[in-house]
Amino acid sequence: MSSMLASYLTLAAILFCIGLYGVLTKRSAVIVLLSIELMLNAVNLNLIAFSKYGVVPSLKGQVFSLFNIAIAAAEVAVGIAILIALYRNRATTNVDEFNELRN
Amino acid sequence: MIPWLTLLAFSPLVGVLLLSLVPSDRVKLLRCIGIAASLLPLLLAFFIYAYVNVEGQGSSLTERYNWIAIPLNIEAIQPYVQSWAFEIDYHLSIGGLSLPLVVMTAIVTAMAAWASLTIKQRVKSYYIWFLLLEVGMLGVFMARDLFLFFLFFEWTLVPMFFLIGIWGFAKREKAANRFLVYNGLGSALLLVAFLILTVTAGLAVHGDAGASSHLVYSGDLEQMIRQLGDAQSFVNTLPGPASSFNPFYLSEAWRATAFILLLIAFGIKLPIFPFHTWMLRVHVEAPTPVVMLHSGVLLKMGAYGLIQFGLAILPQSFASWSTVLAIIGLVNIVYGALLAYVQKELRLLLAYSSISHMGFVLLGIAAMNDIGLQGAVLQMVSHGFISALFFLLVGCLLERTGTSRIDELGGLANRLPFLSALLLLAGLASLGLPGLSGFMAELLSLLGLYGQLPWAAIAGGLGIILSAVYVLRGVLAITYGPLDMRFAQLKGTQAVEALPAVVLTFAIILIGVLPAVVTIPIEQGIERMIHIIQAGR
Amino acid sequence: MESVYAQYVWAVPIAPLLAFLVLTLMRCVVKGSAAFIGVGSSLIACVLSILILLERLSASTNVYTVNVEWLSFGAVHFELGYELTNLNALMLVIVTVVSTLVNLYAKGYMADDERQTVFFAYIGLFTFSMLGLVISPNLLQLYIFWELVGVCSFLLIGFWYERPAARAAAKKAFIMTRIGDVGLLIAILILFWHMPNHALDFQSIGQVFASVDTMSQYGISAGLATWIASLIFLGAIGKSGQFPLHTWLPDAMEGPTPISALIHAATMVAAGVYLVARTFDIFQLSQTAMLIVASVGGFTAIFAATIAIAQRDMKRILAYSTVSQLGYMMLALGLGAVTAGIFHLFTHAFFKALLFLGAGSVIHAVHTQNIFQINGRGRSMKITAWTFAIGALALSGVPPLSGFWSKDAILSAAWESNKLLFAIGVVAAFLTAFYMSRLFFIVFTRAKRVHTEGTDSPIHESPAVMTIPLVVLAVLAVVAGFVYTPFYSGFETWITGVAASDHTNVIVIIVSTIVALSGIGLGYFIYGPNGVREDRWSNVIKPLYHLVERKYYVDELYKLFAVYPLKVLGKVLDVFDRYIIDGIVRYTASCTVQFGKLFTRIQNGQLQSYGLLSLYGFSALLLLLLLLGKGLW
Amino acid sequence: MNTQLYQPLQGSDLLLMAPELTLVIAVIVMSIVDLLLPRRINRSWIGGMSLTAVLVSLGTVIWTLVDRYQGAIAGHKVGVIELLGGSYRIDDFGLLIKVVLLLGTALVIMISIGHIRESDIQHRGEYYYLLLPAVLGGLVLVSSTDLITLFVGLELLSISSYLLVAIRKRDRRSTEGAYKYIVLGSTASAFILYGMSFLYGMTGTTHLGQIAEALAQNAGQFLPLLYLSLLFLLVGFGFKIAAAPFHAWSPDVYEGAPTPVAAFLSVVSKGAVLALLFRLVFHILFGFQFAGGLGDLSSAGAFINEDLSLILLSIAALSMIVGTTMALRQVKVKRLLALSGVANAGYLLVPLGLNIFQPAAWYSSNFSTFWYYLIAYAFTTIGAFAILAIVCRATEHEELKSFAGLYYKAPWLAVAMTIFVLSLAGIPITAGFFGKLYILLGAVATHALWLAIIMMVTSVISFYVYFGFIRQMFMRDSDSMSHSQTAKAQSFELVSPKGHVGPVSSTRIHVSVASGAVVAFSAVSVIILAIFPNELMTWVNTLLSLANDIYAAS
Repeated sequence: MSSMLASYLTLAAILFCIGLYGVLTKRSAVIVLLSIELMLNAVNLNLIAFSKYGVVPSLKGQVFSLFNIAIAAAEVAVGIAILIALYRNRATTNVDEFNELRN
Repeated sequence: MIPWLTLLAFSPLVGVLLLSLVPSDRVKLLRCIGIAASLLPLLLAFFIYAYVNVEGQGSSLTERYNWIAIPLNIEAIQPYVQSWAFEIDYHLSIGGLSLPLVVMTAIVTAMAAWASLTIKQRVKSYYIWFLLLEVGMLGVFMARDLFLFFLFFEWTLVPMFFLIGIWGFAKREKAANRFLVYNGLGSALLLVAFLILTVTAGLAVHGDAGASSHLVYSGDLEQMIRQLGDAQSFVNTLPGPASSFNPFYLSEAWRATAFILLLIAFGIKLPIFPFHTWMLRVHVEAPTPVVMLHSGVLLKMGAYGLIQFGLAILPQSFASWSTVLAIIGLVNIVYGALLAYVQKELRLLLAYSSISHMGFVLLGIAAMNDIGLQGAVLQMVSHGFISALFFLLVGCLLERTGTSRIDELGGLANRLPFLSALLLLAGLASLGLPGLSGFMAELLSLLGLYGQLPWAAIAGGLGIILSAVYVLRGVLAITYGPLDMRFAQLKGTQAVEALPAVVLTFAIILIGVLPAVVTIPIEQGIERMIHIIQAGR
Repeated sequence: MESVYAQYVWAVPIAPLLAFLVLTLMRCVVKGSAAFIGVGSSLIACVLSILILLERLSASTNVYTVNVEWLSFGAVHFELGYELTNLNALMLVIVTVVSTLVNLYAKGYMADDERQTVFFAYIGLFTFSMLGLVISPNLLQLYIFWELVGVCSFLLIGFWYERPAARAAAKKAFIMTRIGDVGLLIAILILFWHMPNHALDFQSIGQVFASVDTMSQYGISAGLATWIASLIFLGAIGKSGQFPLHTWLPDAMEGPTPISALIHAATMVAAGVYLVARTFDIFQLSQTAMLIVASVGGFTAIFAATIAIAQRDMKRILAYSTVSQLGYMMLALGLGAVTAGIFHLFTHAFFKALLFLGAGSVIHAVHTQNIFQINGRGRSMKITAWTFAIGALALSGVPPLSGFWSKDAILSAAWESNKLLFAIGVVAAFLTAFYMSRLFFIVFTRAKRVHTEGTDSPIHESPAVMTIPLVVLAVLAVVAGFVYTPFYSGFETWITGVAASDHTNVIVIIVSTIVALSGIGLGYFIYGPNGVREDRWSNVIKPLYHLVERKYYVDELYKLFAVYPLKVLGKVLDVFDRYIIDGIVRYTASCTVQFGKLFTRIQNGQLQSYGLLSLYGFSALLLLLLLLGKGLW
Repeated sequence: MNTQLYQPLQGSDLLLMAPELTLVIAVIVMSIVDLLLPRRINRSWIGGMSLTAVLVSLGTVIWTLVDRYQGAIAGHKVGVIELLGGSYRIDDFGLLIKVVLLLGTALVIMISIGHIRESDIQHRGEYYYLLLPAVLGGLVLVSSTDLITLFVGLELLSISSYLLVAIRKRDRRSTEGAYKYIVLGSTASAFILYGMSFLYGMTGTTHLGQIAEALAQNAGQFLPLLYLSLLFLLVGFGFKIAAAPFHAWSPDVYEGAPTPVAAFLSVVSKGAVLALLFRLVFHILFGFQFAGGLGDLSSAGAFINEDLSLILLSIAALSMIVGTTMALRQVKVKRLLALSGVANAGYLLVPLGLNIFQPAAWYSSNFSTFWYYLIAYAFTTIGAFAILAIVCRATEHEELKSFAGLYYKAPWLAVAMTIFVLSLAGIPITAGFFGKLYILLGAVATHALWLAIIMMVTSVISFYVYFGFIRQMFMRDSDSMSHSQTAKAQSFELVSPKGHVGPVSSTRIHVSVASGAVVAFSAVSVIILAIFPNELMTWVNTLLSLANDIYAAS
C-alpha cells in the first residue's frame, strides 16, 4: 500500500515542482496562472492519495480537495480578470515587462 | 501633601502650554514666556534643595504612584502563584545623588534659556522643544523606576533631535541623525540590560510562598538593590518547586551581560573612549544654548545612570571590573586631553575636554568608595556648570566674530575684556584650580581612587598636567596675544548676555569655595551605596 | 602669656583679599585710587604681621592653631584654618613687607598703565594667597593656596597680554609649576591614605614622622617616606625653579618688574623652600630624600649661576641668580640646616627684591632690559645705583651685609657634612659675585662707548615713590643679616624650637669672604670702567660660552622631548580618531545601508525574481533546520 | 465525531456568528442594491453603509466580549463555543483579534470616504463592498479550527484583496501590482495547501486539535515530513504577512494599491494571518507540551518546539533586519511603509516564536503582548496611511518629499504624524514603545537575548528611517530646493546659518472630516494606549487562556 502512496506523493511533488518552475520562469502571464493551477492540483492529488492510502485514511482529504478546486477556480477567474485589465493597460502579456513598480 | 517632585519635573509644561497659545510672530513675548517657564523649575528646585537641607535627608522627598500594571499570563506556573504582573511605577525621588544634579540641571537650563536670545528663527517651537527637553532631563535625575528612568532618558532624544536639526549650523541634520542613532543604540542596549535585571532581580513575591503568592515583575530600583544585595535569601522566597533550577535566578553570565550592556549604554552617553565620536559633531553643529544643555546636562545622565542604575544595582560586577573602569577612565582622560591639545576649533577642543573630564567621573566610580563617588558627583555638577559657561561664552564669541577657530582668533582680551576674563576663569576652573569647582571634584576622585588603585590615581595626576596644557593653549590663544585688525570693532558684552555668565560663574565659585553644598545632600545616598558595595563583597 | 595679636592672624590675608574684591567688583568706582587701596591693604597686613612677630619674639608662645571644618563626609574631614608658628610669623613679615614696598613702588612704576586696577587687584589676590599659604595648618590648604599663588603668578606674568612672549611665558610658568604641583598632589594622596585618621595637618605629620619608630608604628615604611618626601620636593622644584623645572622662572621676567620682585624673587618662589622646611620632619627620616634635595639644590645653584654669567637681559640675570640662590636654600635644607635655609630665604627676599626694584627703576628710565644697550647709562640715577650696589654686594656675600651671613651659615653647614657640596657652594658663591659685578659695572659704571640711539635723552632718577622702597630695602639688606650670625644663634632656637649652639667657623668665613671679593675683583677686571672687553675672554672658550648663553639648551631639549612628542602624538591620535574610530562608525553605518541596498537590488520589479527569492528563503530555512535543528539530530 | 462534523447550523448559533453574518448580509444587500440602482445615482452612501455594517459587527463582537468578561470576573468563565462540528469556534482569542480587524477596517473605510474619488475608482460601490468580504475572510480565519475552513477564510481574504488592489483598473500600476499579488499570493496559497496536505497525511484529520494530538503521538515517525510541511506552511504564511525573505511583493503591491487598500493590507490582512499563524503554532507547541509534561526535555516534542521556535525567530529577525535596512534609502512613502510593515511583521512574529515551553522560562504572556502590539501597530499604521493619503493627494506625488514643510502648511497634521513616527520608531511615550517593551520583556524572560538585541538594534536603525519624515516636515521647505542646495547655500554664510527661512509655501492642505477623524482618533489612541494600558490588558488577561482559547483540544 505504502508504495502506492509513495508514487502518488512523488507524482504530486513532481507536479508541484513543474508548477513552481512554470511560475518562476515562464514569460507568458497566462502560463504563469496555469502553472499555479498545476501546483494546486498537485496538492489535490496529495490530499486524495492521503485520504486513500494515508496512515489514517479518512474522507476529509477528498472534501478538502473539492474545496480546493472551487477556490482555485475563483482564483484563476480573478487572475484572468486582472490580467485582462493589465493587458488593456499595457498591451502585453509578457511577465518580464510588468516591472514598472520597482525601486 | 503637595507632589513637589511632579510639579518640578513637569513645570516646564506650563511654559509649553502658554507658548502654544501665543501666535508665533510675537517673538518678544515668546522669549519672555520661554525664559520665565525655565525659571519656574529653577525656583522649585531651589525650594526643594532648601527644604531637604532644612528638614534633613531623612525626609528626602519621594513620590510613588502605581502606573502601569500589566497582568501576565500565569498558566505555565498555575499551581504555584495566584497572579503575576509587570509593573512600572511612577516613582520619583530626590534622594541618592539626585538633588545636586537636579538643581544643576535647573540652573543650567534656565541660563541656556536666557542665552537662547541668540535664536532668531522659529522662536516659538524652539522654546517648546527646549522646555520639553527640560522635562526629560529633570525626570531622568529623579526617576527611581528603571523603566520610568528609561522613558525620560529616551525622551530627551526627541527634543534634542529637533533642536539640533532645526536650529543648528550648516551640517545640522547629519549631526542630529548621528546623535539620534548613536544615542538610540545606547538606550536600546540599556533597555535590554534593564529587562535582564527586571526578569530576574525585579521579581517581587507578595503574599505567602506557595499557591497564594502574587508575583510582580517590576523595575523598582530600591527593590532591585535590596534583592541583589541579598541574593541568597531572595532566591529562596521564590515560588515553584524547590528544584535545582529557577528561571528567576540571575546567573553569573547574565550578570556580566547586564553589566557590559549597562557600561556600553551609559558609556555612549558619558561618553567613554571608543564611543565618543557622535558628540563631536553635536558640539560643533548644535546651537550653543543647546550645547550648553548637551554638554552640561545630557552627558551627566550617562554618568548618573552608571552610578545610580549601574553601581547600585550590580556592585559586585563593578567591583570586579573596577580596574577596567579605571583604565577606561585614564584612557578617556589622556586621550581626550591629547586630542584637545591639537584641535583648531574651540568647540572641538571643549568636546574633547569633556571626554577628558568625564574620565575623572569614571575614576571616581572605579574607586568604589565614598570619597571617589563624591568626587564623581562633584565632577558631574562642576563640569555641568563649567562646560555650560564655556559654551555660553563660545556662543557670545560666535555671535560677534562668526568663528570659534583658535587659529583665527586672538587678543580678544583687548576688545572683550569681560568675556575674556570669564573665558579664562572657565578655563582655570576646567583645569582644576582650587577655589573653583573643578578642583575638589578631581581631588576627591583621585583621592578615592588612590585607596583602591594607587597606580591609577597617580597616573590620573598626569591628566591634571595635560588639562593645563590644552586649556591654556586654547584659552590664551583666543584671549591673549596681539589683536587681529578684523576684530578691532567688536562690541563689548551687554548686561543681558552677561547675566547667565555671571550666574554660572557664581555657581562655579560657590562650589569651589563650599563644596559641601554638593556633598552634604548626597552624603546619605552615597553612604547607602557604599553599604551595598561592602555588603556585596 | 596670652597672645593678643595671634588671634587676629586671619585678618592678615583678609586685608589684601578685600582689596582684591573691591578692586575687581567695583572697578569703575575705585579706578583712581587703586594704588592707594593696594598699598593701604598691604600696609595693614604688614603692621599686623610685624606686631605678631614682635609678640612672638618677646615671648615664645606655643603654636597657635584654629581650624574650621570645610568639607566633611565619611572618613574625609578637610579643615581650613590658620596656624601660627615662629616660622610662619617670620614669613608673614617677609611677605607683607615686600608686598607693601612693591605696592608702593608699583604706584610709580605702573602710573601710566591703564589697567592699573587690574594690576593691583592681582597683587592683592597674590598677597592673600601667599599669606594663606604661609598660615596653612594643613597640607591640603597649603596646596590650595599653592595653586592660587601659581595662578596669580601666571596672571601677572601675562599681564601685558598683547605680547606673544608674555603669553608664552605665562603659559610656560603655569604648566611647568603644575608638573611639580602634581607631585605635591600625589604626596597628599599618599599621606591621606597612610596617615592615621586621614589627617593632613602639619602637627599630625610632625607627630607621625617624629622618628623612625613612630613612623613604623603607624605602618609607614621608610621607602614610602622617601616617596612622599620626594614628591613633596617635586612640588618645591616646580615652584622654586629648581633644575630641571627652572626654565619658567627666567621667562617669567616678561611680567612687570614689581611682580618679578614680589613673586619671582622674594615670596612665591621661596614657597618651595618654605614647603620643604614645613614638612621637614618627613625629609629628615629619609636619607635618600635629603640627598636628593641637597644635590638638586647644589646643582641648581651652580648651574643657574653659570647661565647668569652670559645673559644680556638685566632681569634674566637676576632671575637666574634667584634660581641659583633658591638652589642654595635647598642645599641648606638638604644638609639639614633648616635655619640656614630659612635665614637665606629671609635675607634673599630683601636684597633680591631690592635688586629687582632697582633694575625696574633703570628699565623704567631707559626702556630696555639689555645691559649692553643700557651700557652705563644707569650712572645718572644715583639712588638707584647706590641701593643697587648694596643689594649686589649683599647678594655677592660681602661682609657684613646680610647675604654674607646667610651664605656663611649654609656653607658652614656644608663644610660640616659634605665637602663636595661645600665646594659647589663656594664655586657658586664665586660665580654669584662675578655675575653681579658684571651686571653692576655694565649697567652703572661703564663709559658710553657706542651710541646705539641717535638722540640720547637724559636719564632721570625715578620718582620718590619708587626710590623710597629701594632705600628701605637697602637698609633691610644691610641689617637683616645680623639676626643670625655665627656668633648669635638665638634665631635658630627661635625657628626650630631646639636650643642651638653658636656655629662659628673661621675657615668658612674667610673662604667665603675671599671668594666674594675675588669674584667682584674679576668682574671689575673685565667689566669695570677700564675693564677688558668681554669678547676677549668669551672668545677664548667659545663653545662653552655658547652653551651657557643658550642656557644649556634645556628649553630646546624640552621642546624636543616633551612638546613635540606630545604634539605629534596628539596629531596622530587626531588622525586615528577621525579615520579609525569615526571611520569604523561610518563604515558600520554604510555597511548597514549597503546591506539594505543588497535587498533593494532584488527589488527589480520582476515578480519571478521575487518568487525565486522566496524559494531561496525556503531553502535557507531548510538548511537552517538541517544544521541547527535539534529534532533531526 | 464524524456525525458532529456534518452537524448543521443551529438557530441559536446564528446569534453567535452575528459579526460574520452582519457582514455577509451587508455585502449581499449592498451588491444587489448597487446592481439594481441606476448608474446616475451617487454611490457615496455605500461607504457609509459599509462603515455601518463593520461598526455593527464590531459592536456585536465587543458586546460578546463584555458579556464574557463579566462572566469571567463573576467566576463562571464562559468556555469556548464550538460550532459547525468543531470547525468553527467562538473563543476569546478570536474575538479579541476580531476587534482589531474590524476596528482597522472601519478606520480604513473612513479614510476611503475622505480619499476615494470618482475619477480614481470608477466602481466605488464595488470598492466598499469588497472590503467587507475581505475582512469577513479575516474573521473566519481567526475563528476556524479546521484546515478547510481556515483555507476558505484565507482565500476569501486574499481574493478580495487582489481585487481591491486592482480596483483602479485603468491604472497601469494598480493592475500590475494586483497581478504580482495574485500570482505570488496564489503560489503562496499553493505552498500552504501543500504543507496542509502533509499535515493531513500524517494525521488523517483536518481539525487542528486532532492534528495536534495525533502529532504528539507519532511525530517521531514522520519527523522530516513534519518539518517539511511546517516549512511549507511557514513560507506560505510568511508570504501573506510579508515577512522576509518572502516580503518582496509588498512594496510593489502597496505602491500599486490605493492608499486605503495599502493600509488595509498592512493591518487587517497581516493581522488576520498572523493571528491564524499564532493559533497554528500554538496548537503544535501545545500538542507536544501536553504529551511531554512540564519541562520534560527528553521527548521529541521538546526538540520540535525548539526548532519551530528557532525557525520562527529567524524569520522574525530577518524581517526586522531586511525591513529596516531596505527602508534606509527608500524615498517613496508607500514603499517605505510597506517595508516598515515587513519589520513590524518581524516584531509581531516574536511572541509567536518564543519558546515558552522550555523549562528556563515561566513566561506565557505571548498573546497579550502580541495583541497589544498588533493594536498599537494598527492605529499607528492606519494613522500614518491616513496622513499619507491627505498629503499625497495635496502634493500629487508619493515621495518622501511630499512631506516637506508640512509643519508650516498643517501643523496639527505634522504633530500627529510625529506621534505616529515616534510610535513606529518605538520612542516613548507612545503605544509603539510599550508594545516593543512588552515583546522584549517576553524575549528576555525566555532567554532569547540574541533576538532582543537584534530587535533593539533594528529599531534604532529604524529611527533614521522614521525620522526622515520629521526631517521633511520640520526641517525642509516645501519648495523644491533640495537639501544639498540648502546646505551649500548656508555653508557660505559664516555668521548666522541658523534656522530656516520660515514658512514659504502657502499651499493649503485639505483635510476631510473623515480623514481628520481617523488621524485624530489614531493619534489619541496611540497615546492613550501607552499611558493607560492597565484596563485593557487586564481585560485581555482575564479573558484569555492560552490552553483553552487557543488550543482546541477536541
